[in-house]
Formats: sequence, structure tokens, C-alpha cells
Amino acid sequence: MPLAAFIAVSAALFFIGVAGVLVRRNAVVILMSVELMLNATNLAFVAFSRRLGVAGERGSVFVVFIFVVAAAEVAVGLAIILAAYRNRPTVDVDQLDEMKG
Amino acid sequence: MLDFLGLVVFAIFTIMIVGAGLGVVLANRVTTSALLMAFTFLNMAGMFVLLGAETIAAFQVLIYVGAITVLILYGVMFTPQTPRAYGLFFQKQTPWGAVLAALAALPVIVVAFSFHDAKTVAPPGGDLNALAIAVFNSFAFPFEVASVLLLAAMVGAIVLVKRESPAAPPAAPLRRSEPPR
Amino acid sequence: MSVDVVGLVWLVPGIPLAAAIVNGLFGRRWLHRTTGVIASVALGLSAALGLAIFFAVLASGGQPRVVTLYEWIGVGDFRVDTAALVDPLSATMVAVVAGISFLIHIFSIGYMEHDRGIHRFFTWLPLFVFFMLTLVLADNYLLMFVGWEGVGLCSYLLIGFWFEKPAPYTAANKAFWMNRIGDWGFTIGTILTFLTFGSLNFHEVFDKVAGVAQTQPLTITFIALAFFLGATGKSAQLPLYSWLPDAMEGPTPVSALIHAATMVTAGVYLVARSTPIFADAGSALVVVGIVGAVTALFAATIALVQVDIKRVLAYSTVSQLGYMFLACGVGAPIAAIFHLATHAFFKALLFLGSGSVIHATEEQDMRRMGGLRRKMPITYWTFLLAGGALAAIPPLAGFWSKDEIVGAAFTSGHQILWSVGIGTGLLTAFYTTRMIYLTFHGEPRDHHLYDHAHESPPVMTVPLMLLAAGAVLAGLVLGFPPDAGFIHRFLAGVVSAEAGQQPEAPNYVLIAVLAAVAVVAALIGIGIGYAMYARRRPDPAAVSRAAGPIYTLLVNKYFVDELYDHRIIDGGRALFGAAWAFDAHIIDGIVDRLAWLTALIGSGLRRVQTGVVGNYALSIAAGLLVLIVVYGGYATGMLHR
Amino acid sequence: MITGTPILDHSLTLLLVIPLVGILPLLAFIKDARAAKQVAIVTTFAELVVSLVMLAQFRVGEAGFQMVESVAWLPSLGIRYEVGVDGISVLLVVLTTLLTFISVLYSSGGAIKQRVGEFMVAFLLLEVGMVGVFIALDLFLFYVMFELMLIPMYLIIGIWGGTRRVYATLKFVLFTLAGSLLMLVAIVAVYLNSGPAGSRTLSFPDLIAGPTRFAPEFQVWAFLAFALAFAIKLPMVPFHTWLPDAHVEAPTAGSIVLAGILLKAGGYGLIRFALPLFPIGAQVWLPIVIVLSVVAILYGAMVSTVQKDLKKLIAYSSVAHMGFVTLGLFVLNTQGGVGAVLQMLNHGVVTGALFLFVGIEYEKTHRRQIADLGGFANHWPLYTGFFGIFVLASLGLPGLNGFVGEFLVLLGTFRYGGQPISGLLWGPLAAIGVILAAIYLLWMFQRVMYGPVREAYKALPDLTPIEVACAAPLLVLTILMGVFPQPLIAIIQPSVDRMLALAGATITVAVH
Repeated sequence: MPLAAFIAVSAALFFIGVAGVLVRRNAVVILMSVELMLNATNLAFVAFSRRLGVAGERGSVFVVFIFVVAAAEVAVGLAIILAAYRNRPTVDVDQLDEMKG
Repeated sequence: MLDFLGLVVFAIFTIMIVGAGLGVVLANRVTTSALLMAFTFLNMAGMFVLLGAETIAAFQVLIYVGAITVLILYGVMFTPQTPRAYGLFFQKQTPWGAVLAALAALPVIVVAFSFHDAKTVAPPGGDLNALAIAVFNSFAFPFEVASVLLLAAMVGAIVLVKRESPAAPPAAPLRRSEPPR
Repeated sequence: MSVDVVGLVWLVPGIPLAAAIVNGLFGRRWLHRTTGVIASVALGLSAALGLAIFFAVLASGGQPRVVTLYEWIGVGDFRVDTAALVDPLSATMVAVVAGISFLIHIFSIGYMEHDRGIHRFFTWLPLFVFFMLTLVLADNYLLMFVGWEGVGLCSYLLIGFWFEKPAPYTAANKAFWMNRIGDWGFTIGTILTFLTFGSLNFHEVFDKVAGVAQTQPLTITFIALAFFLGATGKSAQLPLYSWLPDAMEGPTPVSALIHAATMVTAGVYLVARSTPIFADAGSALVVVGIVGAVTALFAATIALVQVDIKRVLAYSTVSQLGYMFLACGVGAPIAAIFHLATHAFFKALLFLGSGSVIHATEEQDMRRMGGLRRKMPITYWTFLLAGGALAAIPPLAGFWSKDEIVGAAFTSGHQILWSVGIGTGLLTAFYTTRMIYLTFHGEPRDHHLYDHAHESPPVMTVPLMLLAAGAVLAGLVLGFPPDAGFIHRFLAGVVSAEAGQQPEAPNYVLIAVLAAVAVVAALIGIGIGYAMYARRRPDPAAVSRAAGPIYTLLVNKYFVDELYDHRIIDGGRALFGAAWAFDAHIIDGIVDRLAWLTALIGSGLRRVQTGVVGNYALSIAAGLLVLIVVYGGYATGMLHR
Repeated sequence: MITGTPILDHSLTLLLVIPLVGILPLLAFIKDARAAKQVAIVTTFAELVVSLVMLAQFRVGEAGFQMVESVAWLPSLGIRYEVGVDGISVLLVVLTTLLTFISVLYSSGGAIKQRVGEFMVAFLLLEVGMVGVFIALDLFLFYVMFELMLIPMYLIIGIWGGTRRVYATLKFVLFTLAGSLLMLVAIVAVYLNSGPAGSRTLSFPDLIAGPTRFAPEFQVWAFLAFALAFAIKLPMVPFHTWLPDAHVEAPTAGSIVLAGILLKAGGYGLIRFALPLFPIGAQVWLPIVIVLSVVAILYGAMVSTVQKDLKKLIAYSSVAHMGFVTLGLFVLNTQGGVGAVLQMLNHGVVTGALFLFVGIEYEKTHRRQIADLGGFANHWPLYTGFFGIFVLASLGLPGLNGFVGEFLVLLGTFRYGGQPISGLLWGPLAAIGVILAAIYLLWMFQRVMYGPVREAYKALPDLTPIEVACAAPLLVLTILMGVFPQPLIAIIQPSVDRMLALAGATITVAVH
């Protein structure tokens, strides 16, 4: 399998995630898009690690850590969304501008 | 032959991932987005298998498809959505965002294809041993730190969503050293 | 067995210091009037020791000796010790200062008896004596400066003794500030001396003067002028004299001790002590002589028309100090010291006499006195003797010393200065006569005041009589025969301009002629005064009317105070105010403008913070794009470092 | 010499640790004002005692650093925990602990009424910073301590200050921070220039030990950055305007240490780091510094004369006095340098005391405008006596401490033969500042002390015993340092000579 293919898929998914973060109003969907981005990087890590052979198992280790970060991020992110929602019943990020300077 | 079969499988996964990913971003209903996201993750697990990373694939299924999707679904449940017209699902900055994302994506994808000569080699005998040795030897300390991170995230999440009990007195106003002028 | 008295020299200032400390710490709470006794006893001990040292120096043939206490400051090649130089000059000064201080302390016990600040008085007066003795004993310029500033401080404190009224504290400030201007000169002189000679020690400096004078005559002149500026401040010479008349706001014993007998002569002492420097200073010496002569005449004219008895004496003091500088300027420092010593006696006596009068009448305006000689005989007679000494009537003390100064001016070829000296002598005799007549003779002009007047108690009159003895005899004892008397032989080795040379035999004929001229001038002055104030022919009021603008000028003291107050002080205030405005508006204004500008920019940039998460995400993505472009540019070689 | 006890072999570290240890019980009793005061007094007193022990351990006459403790701190960056004292810093450390103790003692007397515990914590933290600045030998450690002084002082002015405290404290912080960030940049640059990678260091003894010096071009800019930081702290005209505001708003104890110690950090930094490290750079900027010093002396005095607020008057007088410090340092000779260090010590004692007395007066009358005061001399004899002596010391009366430093600085200035104009001009000009000092101080003294006393003030008491206890040590020092300055000079001079030799000065050796 050529490495380029995996990287391309990874890049495509990553930027789909980026687009999701930038365009969607729903905070929960934004969170999902972030997850897509994280997963895309996972793919790139594993692919590069496979290219380097066994010595590159470190790439896979990073994937493990990204799992951890992703899990933590979803938990905290959702908690924030819920807290915000309780404060003001909307998940529309365009309406959440309490921090306006 | 095997290469060809691999290519076909890869193509299917790719189509599924990109399609479902686009669906996550574009779907009208949040629930649909969530399910499509789970589907993307599942296909991603397939990609990992293709790369010979069975352990990672297993984690992927357990954590992403299982835990995170469930969490997201809970989130969807707790924040009831009112159905609205399609256009209102996008932010005001959508044109800017789309253009930017596309502009950024282009060079990266171009660069990605610069690796066309390189091959990926799946290690013989699976990746479990190597991964375990790496995590518990060289990366033992970061691994422990990661567990602390998880604990902190858990505590943080609980604190954030915990409701103040109605019996609690209202919080005292910030004290000042002297009355305001 | 013999005790090394000279070795104990530090006890002379030390005992008054101890008294000052004791009185200062315990006076207010516990000692009260006992402070006067403590201070007087201390001064008595100090004066006795001072006299003993004087005689010890006399016995040793005037051999100088240095008594070092400890190293005061030593940095690199700069080193100054706390050390006393005991030689004929300082021994003379110590004896005069300690002796007169002792008498004045005793007098003050009576004079200050009813003042509630008596403990302060008897703290600062011994403290003053301590500093004055330090000044005269110091063996280097810097330690001398300690005494120099210290006496200035005590003078400040004592002038402002009654600090609840504005006049005393204003006068006190004026005295300190004017002295500070002089001290500026002293500081510069000290530092230049060190840089030129590599030492501040009198002996080391004087040993090198002759050599340095060959190579750097201008430097020596500058040093001399700088020191002389210091001397004009302390000794109230033009242009820094005007603090001394105002200093009469202080208690009268203070005027007697500090502003007549001792402190104000410090400038003369400085010049006399620095004779080797001044002798080689060329034109600086001329400046000293001219300033002295002009000041003598200038102050004497003002004294003619003053009505406050103490102010007459104050201007008289300025005038007499001018004589002393005149002596230094014409190369007769011994005459200056001689006059310093006799002047200390008779001027202290005059002040104490006036103090006795003021104590009895609580009045200082001579126009309201008159006829007091019947009420206060002792005061009158002692005052009369001192007045005679001031007017230089032979054989009183003032005659010998003043005549010597005027004679020295003539013999050294300064005929103009000589004539100024004679003219001033005439004026001196006149205002002295006027003062005595207005105060003690004639009919009482204020009967209420006259009826309450009384002779002072013995604690005050005994010092008067002792000082009167000095005023009569000091001249004869110290300075007879003229130019070859005791003091000339005693001091010749120290302060003579041509140290070591045998002085020429005095020309007694010339001296007698010059003395006769001076005496005639004095008698004329007395005669005019007697005619005007005893016979009223011509009537003083008529004379002053006739003098017209000149009289106005004199009564207003040549408008010098007005000049200083309205031009210099106001100008200074305007300048300082401008500096403050500059600080507040320009320097701080720039600072505040900068802060304001920052705030302005901030409030502009604030709009960028929309608070919408999406916008922030968008800017992150834009940043990502930039990173990609830049990094990609480098990686692909499209951009170059 | 007191040695043998292991803990006293590390007395410098002990000096840093004691206040930190004191903070722990303070945090426990933070709401209990009485306990907080007691803990703070005991802690600062212990600190004072240890600093005196340290002074006793100091070997007089040696120029180099003593009691050096050096431990690797961030080895990958070559940063060390390195402390030590020489003749310049050892006395400043003792001054610091003394003034801190007095400030805490005075504040315990009732001057601080709110948040006493927090105040004491801030003060102890401040003490760590101040002591640390004087004993740090590693540039990075020095920088940390330099900034550590800033934060507690920011709080002390900002929380316990007067009505315009926020303006004043922000101004103070922004000014000083601007300077010290420049210094940070310079420190990084020094690090990068200190040698090839791997042997880079920020340790001052190492930096001056090597025969190689920094490139001239580099020195010019590095010196400027260092000097700006210290000039702002000092403060030098025209960077002085934070000082009057900070002093006016600061609580009394804050004013005491601000004037007494914090300003000294600037002067100390100049002679310890800026001059020895960058001699060539110093030569370039030296004429400007000398001119500004003379300007500061005259200008500070002039502005001081017309001040209406007592604290502002003393603050501006500090500007003038610190002008003598910079002047003495930059004429680069022994007398000037020793005079400058003495002037720092003297100014610390005297101006600290002056602020103490203004604070005492303010506590009693609640007035600080000179026009509102008057006539205390008869009413408060004790107060007047103390205050008068400090005023006299401040105006440089010989026999009190202010004179020795100022005279030596003037002497050094006259000696300065440098370009473009020699000290024969600057010396007399600077000496005029002494005249002006007499004018503004005595005029102030007259307006505050003389004349009739106001009816409203007649019931006010004279000094309390605790106030006397605060002032008495300062009074004794004022007199002793003026009469017997030689023991101090013996400590200071070798180290000053060493620093100045590094700065390229020619040192004259004693001929006696």
C-alpha cells in the first residue's frame, strides 16, 4: 500500500473536521468534528509509523495518548456544553458571545 | 492479487470515511451526524487493520465507536434541538470558513501525494507486543501522566455539570478592602 | 610628675558634649533648671582645661602637637583622622572660646531662668561649644568642616529658639541657608585642596604650598577664593552678611556667644589658619582685604541709624569682622587674631550688657529707654568700658588690636584701605556714643518701662565684670608693645605670612603717628555723637531730615533684604515652581499620554474580540494556513532565508 | 567568626528560607490579626538576627564573594542557584532585614487595620525578594528576585494604599516591569554570548572570571538594557515619576522599604552587574549618566522645594539623593564608588526613617499636606527631636551619616577627568544640591514643626513606646555611621575597588 494514500485520506478527513468546526452552529456537532480531526491524525500517525517499520512503533504510542486526550476532551467538552446550555438554553455558538470584548 | 484486493478494500474504506465525514458536517439532524461519526470511526478501524495495527483498531472500536459515540449521544439527548431550516445550521462565517478550510486542505493533500514512493509495511505478528513494550518501557511516565489527565478530566466534568443544591446559601459577594468609592 | 594636659585635649570639647547629651536626654522630663548648672559646671571644667592647655603650649614654646582619636574616613588615598592640632593658634582660640563660653553660660542661668524652654537652651549651647571647639582644634579641613557646620546648626537652633513666632524661625532659616552658600565654597575649597595637595591635613598642605604655588598659582587662588566664600558666609561678610542682624531674634546670650564672640569669627580663624595658602594666593588676598574693608564701612553706616540696641551691635559685629578680614587681606593675620580675641571680650560684654538691659526692661528699642544708668549702675559701667573698647579708645583692648590692623593696612601700602579703616573708626565711635546715650543717659522717655527696670542679679553681673576686666586689659596683656607683644611672639611661628623669618623691628614712630590719627578720628566721632545726642546740637531729627534719601537708604539697610527677598527668593520660587510644572505636565504628562495611547489602541482592538467561538476558530485556521504557506514555502524552496 | 554550626554555614540560604517558613503559620492564622502580627515580628526578628550573624561571619577586607553557595538549578540552561555576598551587598542585606523588621513592627502598632495576615504574608515575600536581590550571583536568580520584589509591593500599594492607590501601583509596576523586561532580554543575550553552546553560563563569578569579554558592540546595547532597568528602579531622571505617586499612596511600611531597599536594588545592580560586565558599554553611556545624575540632584531638589505633600517632598528628595549614587558610581573611582555605596546605606536609613515619621504623623493627624500642619515642636518634643535629626542627616550635616557619602561622591566627582567635561564642572554643580537640600528640608521642617500648634492637634499624643522602638535603632545608626564610618568603609572598599577595576577604572591605592 502506498503511504501517500493513507496520508491523503487522513488529510481529507482532517479538513472535513476543520470545515465542520468552522461552519456548523451546533456545539455538539463542532465537538464531533473535532473528534474527526483527532482521528485523522491517528491515521497519519499509524501510517507513518508503518512506513518506518517496527522501530516506528512510537507513532502508535502517540495514537494511544491521543485516545486519552480525545476521551478527556469529549468529557470536558460535553460538560462545558451542558453547563452553557443550562445557563442559556441554546447550543448555537453564534449566540454564545458572553465573552464579547 | 492480494495487493489488488487490498486496494479495493482501501478504496471502500476511503469512500466510507470521506462520505460519512462529509455527512457528519452536512447532516441536518444532530442524531444523524452522531451516527455517521460512529460509522466513520468504524471504517477508520478498518484502515488500521489494513495497516497491520490490530491493537489500535481494537482500541478504536472500543473507545471511539463505543465510549465517545455514546457520550456524544448523551450530549445530544441533554440538549434538545428544535428543528430549523437547513440554512440556519451554518454559522454566519460559513463562506469564510469553507474557503479557508479548502485553501488549507489543498497544499496538505498535495504534500500528501509527495509520499507516493513510500510503502507501508505491516509488522509481522501484529503490533501488540511492540506497542506494549513501548508504552510500558520508554513511555511509562507519560502514560502515568495520561492517567492523571483522565482523572482530572473526570473530576472537571463532574464539577462542571454538578447542580448547586437549592438548599445552599447564595454565594457571598466579593469582599472589598473598603467600601467602593 | 607632670600630667600630659595636651593629650587630654579632646576632653575640652568632650565635656560640653557630655553636658549637652545629658541635658538633651533628661532635661525636659527631670532636670529643668538644673540643666543650666550642669552646663555651666561642664563649661567651667572645659575652660579650666583649655587654659591649662594654653599654658602647656606656652611652656613648650609653641611646639605644635597632633592628638589623634581615630581614623574617621579613609578611602583609597583619601584619609582623614579625627585628630586635634594643638598649636599656639588653636590653643589661643580654645582659651578664648572656652573662657567666654563659660562666662556666658553663667550669665544665661540668670537670663533664661523663666523660659520654659530652658532645657533646650542648655542642650544646644554646650553643643555649640563642642562644635566650636572641634572647629578650632581640628587638624584638617574636613574635621574643621564638621565643627563649621555644627556651629551653624546650633546657631540655627538657637536663633529659632522661640520658634512659635515667625520672626525667629525665619531668621534661623535665613542664617542656615546663607551659611550653606558659604559652605558650598568651603566644600569646593576642601576638595580642591585635597586634589592639589593630596591631603587635607593642615601641616601636610602647608608644607607643599610653596612648591605647588610655583606650578599652579591659579589653583591656589581658586582654593583661597573658595575658602573665602565659606568665610564670608560664616563671618557675615558681603554679600552673605544679612543673616547676622536677623539672627538677633535669638536669646541675647546666644547673640553674645555665637553671633559676636565665637562662631562668626570662625571665618577669620579659617583664613588665619590657612595663611600659607592665602599668602600665595595673589589676587585672592586682595579680594579678602577689599571685601573686609567694604563690609566694615558698609555695616558701620547701617549701624548709625538703627534703633534696636541689638541690631546696632549686630551691624557693629559685621563691621568689626570686616576689620579682621582687612587685616588678613593686608597680610597681618596676627592682628586679625588679636582683634578677634579682644573683640570677643568687649563684644560679648556689649551683648550681655544689652541683654541685662533687655532682661530688666523687656524692651529692645533704644528710643524708649534713657536714663537707665541710675537704675543699672554695674551694667552701665561695664557697657561703657566695652563701648570705649569698641570705639578704640586707649588704653582699652579694642584700641590696640584695631590700631594694629589699620596701621598694617598703611604700612603694607594699602592707603585706600587705611583711610576706609580710619573712616569706619570714626563712624564706630559715633554710633557707640549714640547707643550709650540713648540707652543710659538723658531723661527716661518711657516712665513705665523705667520704673520697672532693675539691676540684674549677681549671676548676671559677675560675668559682666569679669568680661569688663578682659575688655580693659586684654589689649595690654596680649598686644603690648605694638607689633611685638605677647600674642605676636606666641603666634609668629604659626600664622605669620613669612613663617620662620624674624619679624622686623617695629617702627614705633610711625605706629605712634598712625595711632594718633586713629584716636583723633575716634574722638571726633565721639564728639559728634555727644553733640547730637547729649546737647541736641545739631538735633538728630534735623540731621536725618537733612540727609533725606541717604537716611532712607540707611534706615532700610540699603534695601539689601528687599533685593534678596524679592529678586532672588522670588526668582528661585518661580524657577522651582516651573520645574515642578515641567515635572507634572511634561515628564509625567508623557507617561500618562503613553498610557492613554495604549488604552486607546486597546479599545480599538477590543472589537476583534467578538466573543463568538466560531470567529476564534476561524482565526486559528487562518493561522494554520499561514503556517502551512510559510513552512511550505521554505520546504519547497520558494521562500529563502 | 561564628562557624561550626552546620546551619550557620548556610546563613545566606537561611536568610531566604526564614521568611518563607514564616509564611506557613501566617497562612494558618491569616484571619487572626494578633497572631499574624506576632508571627511576622518573630520571623523578621529572626531574619535580622541571622543577618547579623552573617555579618559577623563576614571576613572584612576581602574583596571577593564569601559564603558562596552554588548548586545547579536548571543544568540544561546553565542556570545555578548561586548566592554569596561581598562588601557591597553584605551591608545592604543587613539594612534590608533591619528596615523590614522595623516596618513590620511599626505596622503591627495599628497602622494596618485590614487584612493584617495578608499584609504580613506580602511583606515576608517582599523580604525574600529583597534579600535575594542582594545575594543572588546568578543573573537568572537575580532576575527572579528582582521581579519577586515587584509583586508584593504591587499588592502592598494596591490594597493597603491611599485613595489613588490603583493608579499609583499600576504606574509603579508598569514602569519597573518595562525596565526589567529589557533586562531579561539582555540576560538572555548575555547567556547566548557567554561562550560556545554547552559552556554557557549566567553565573556572575564565572562571567567575570574569564579573560574574554563581550564584544564592544554587544556591550553597548546590553549595558543600555541593564542600565535602563536599574535607572527606572533607582529612579533616575527622567524615569522618576512613578516614585512620588507610589510613595504618596503606599502605606507607611511600604514607603519605608520602597525608599530604603527597593531603590537600592537599582544602584546595587549598576555596580554589581552593569558596570563590571560591560565596561566598554559603560564608557559609551557614561557621559549621559553623569549629566543625568547632576540633573537629578539639582532638579529633584528644586521640585522637592515646592511640594505641598510631605511624602511627595521626601520622594523627590530621594530622587536627588539617588542622583548622588549614580554620580558616585559612574565617575569610576574609589572615592566615588565607596561614597555611592555609603550613600545608598545612609539614604536607606535616613529616608526610611523620614517616611516612618511622616507615617506616624499621618496616623495621628490624618493630614499630610504641609499647609495643614504646623507647630508640633513644642507639642511633640520627642517626635521633633527624632525627626529633626533625620532631617539634618538627610541634608548632609557633617557628623551624621548623610555627609560622609555625599562628600566622598563629590570628591570622586571632582576627580573625574573624563570626557567631554571633567568633574571640575560637575562637582561644584552637584554640590549646589547640598544647598538646595538645606532649603527644602529646613523649610519643610519649619512649616511642619514651628509656629503655633493648631487647636485640633493639641490632644494628640507624642511618640508611643513602640514608635520609639522603631525609630531608635535608626537614630543610633544615623549618628554612628556619621561618626565612625571607617568600619563600614573597610568592608565596602575592597569590593568596590574590585568591581571598578572590572569596569576599567584606575584605582588609586592608599599611600598611608
